[in-house]
Amino acid sequence: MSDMSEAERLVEALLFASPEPVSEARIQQLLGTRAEARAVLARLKARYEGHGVVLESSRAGWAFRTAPDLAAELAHIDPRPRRLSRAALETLAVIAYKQPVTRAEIEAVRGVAVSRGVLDQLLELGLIAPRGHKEVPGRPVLWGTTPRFLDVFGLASLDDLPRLEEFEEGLFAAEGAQREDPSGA
Amino acid sequence: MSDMSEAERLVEALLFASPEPVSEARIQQLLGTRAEARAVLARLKARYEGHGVVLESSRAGWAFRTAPDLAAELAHIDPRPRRLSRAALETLAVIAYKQPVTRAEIEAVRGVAVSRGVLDQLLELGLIAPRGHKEVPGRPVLWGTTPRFLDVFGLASLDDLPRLEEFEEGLFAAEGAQREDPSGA
Amino acid sequence: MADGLGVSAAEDEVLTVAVAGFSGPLDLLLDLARRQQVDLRHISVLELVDRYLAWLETARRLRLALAADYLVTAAWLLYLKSRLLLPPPANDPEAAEEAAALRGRLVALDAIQRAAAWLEARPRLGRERLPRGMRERLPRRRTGPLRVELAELVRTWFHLAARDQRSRPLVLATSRPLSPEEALQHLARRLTGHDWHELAAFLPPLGPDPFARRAALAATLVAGLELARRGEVELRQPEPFGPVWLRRRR
Repeated sequence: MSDMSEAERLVEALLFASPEPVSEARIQQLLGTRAEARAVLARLKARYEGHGVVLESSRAGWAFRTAPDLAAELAHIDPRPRRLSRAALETLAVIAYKQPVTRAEIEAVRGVAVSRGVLDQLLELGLIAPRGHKEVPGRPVLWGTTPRFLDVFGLASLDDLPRLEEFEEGLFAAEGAQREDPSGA
Repeated sequence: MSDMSEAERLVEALLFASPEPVSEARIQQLLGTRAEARAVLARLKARYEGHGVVLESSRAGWAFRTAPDLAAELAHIDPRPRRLSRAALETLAVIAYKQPVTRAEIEAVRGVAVSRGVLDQLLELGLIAPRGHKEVPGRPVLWGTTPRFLDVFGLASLDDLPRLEEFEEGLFAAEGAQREDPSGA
Repeated sequence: MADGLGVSAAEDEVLTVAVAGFSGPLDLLLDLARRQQVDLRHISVLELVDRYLAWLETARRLRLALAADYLVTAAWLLYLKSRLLLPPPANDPEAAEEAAALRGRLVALDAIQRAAAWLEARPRLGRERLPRGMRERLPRRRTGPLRVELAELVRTWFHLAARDQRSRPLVLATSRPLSPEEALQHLARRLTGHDWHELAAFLPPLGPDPFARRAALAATLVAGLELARRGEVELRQPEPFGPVWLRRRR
């Protein structure tokens, strides 16, 4: 089924079994005078073009790698329920209550920078979406929540989001006193 | 350079990236309804015939391995000696042929006590595993071989083991002379 | 291998013991039996007993330390031999059965040893057949359901809002532009003599940030204009977009 030379077979096996990338010099050493490493590597690389595995060379040497375009499909599927990180939850809360809002405004409320990853995560989950640009220098993106956000949190509309005032003397006051002022009194 | 289908590329990449053999069921799961795992594996196996790396299958699953004929040239990659002692090999042979089998039964065949070390070594190598208890006084552990045993010794299934009678048959002299150390005679 | 040494003379047998080491009396018996060069199922047990005793005698002469079971086996073999040799009608049918059982055990052990040798000769994983050497880490795709609660979101917002009202967190400015007031003070301090100087020469020490530098330059220009308005300095710019020069008025 194959027209592979012995040299090519040997190099293929060597690169497959080696725990690290292999230098061309090392490959030439294995081949001895039987063949020229560079030529063998070129043939082998061409042979694997279009495969699910590709032959790559880097400064470290030559190695087989799975084709990058397959990474997503090969990903280990982790079916455990996901929770939002504290940063994501805070960011989402600011967007929900202050929308439409720029990243800088979110940062002002949270008091810390909002990493790109957090916004990406919320975007990917379909909880937020861009809502145009704010007409100030730099025209930053304005963020808002999506219908999916309402779905996920079981809200009929954004008006159903509890307002701070509604809780002012209730639950929150008690909780706040308890939480905010450990040094107090 | 290649006429590979996406399904074949995907299976190739998965098998390359997996340290352990992958079951056909797992491969079918990856492919979903796009293709039939068995057919894709057959094509892939044929494609690699004559290569320095070949596609193997056993009860343990499917895996790429270097072609056995290149062993001598690749010996330097992992120079750790992987010798099984004669006692370990004989014990393994008894377990392979007589499984499930108790330690006492192994000892009866070999005419000598089986040291704890030998069983530990085989266990540690993943070649044998307990298979319940024999319902006799003392309820001794029954031992059997694992899928890894098949993988390690390049057997598709236990049916690939020659029948024990084949080893018994024929005149000892002829076979024995062939097998024994040439320095003998 | 233990059974690999063809041995005929006593001296060679010493070698066998010393080099190979049998794994027990049955293994030794099998080795001796193989030397009869006949099918193990038809081996002469009498001859085998003699060979075993001869081997043991050699070992004893050479003061080799032997495990006790070799001697126990020797005693059993001697007894078996004596029963096998009884003439009819006194002969012992059980002795014949025991001899047959011994042959059976030798056949079984022989088969297992051959099976072990067959396994040993298989192209073994990690020896003749190598697995992929490199460990590739496949990415992880999280597919589980999103677990969130409205209460958690609301609580988070309330805490943020409360923090916003009561105590804004201290924000440390990493780079703050130079204010015109600061530029004015700085410029006033640095103005000595009555020579023309480029405006840029009056900038305070700045980091590498180009925006901070431009902001500081702008603030210093404003400061210069303010001083000119007060009649304390003169400014000029010989060419459009060129450097601005400044000197203290006489």
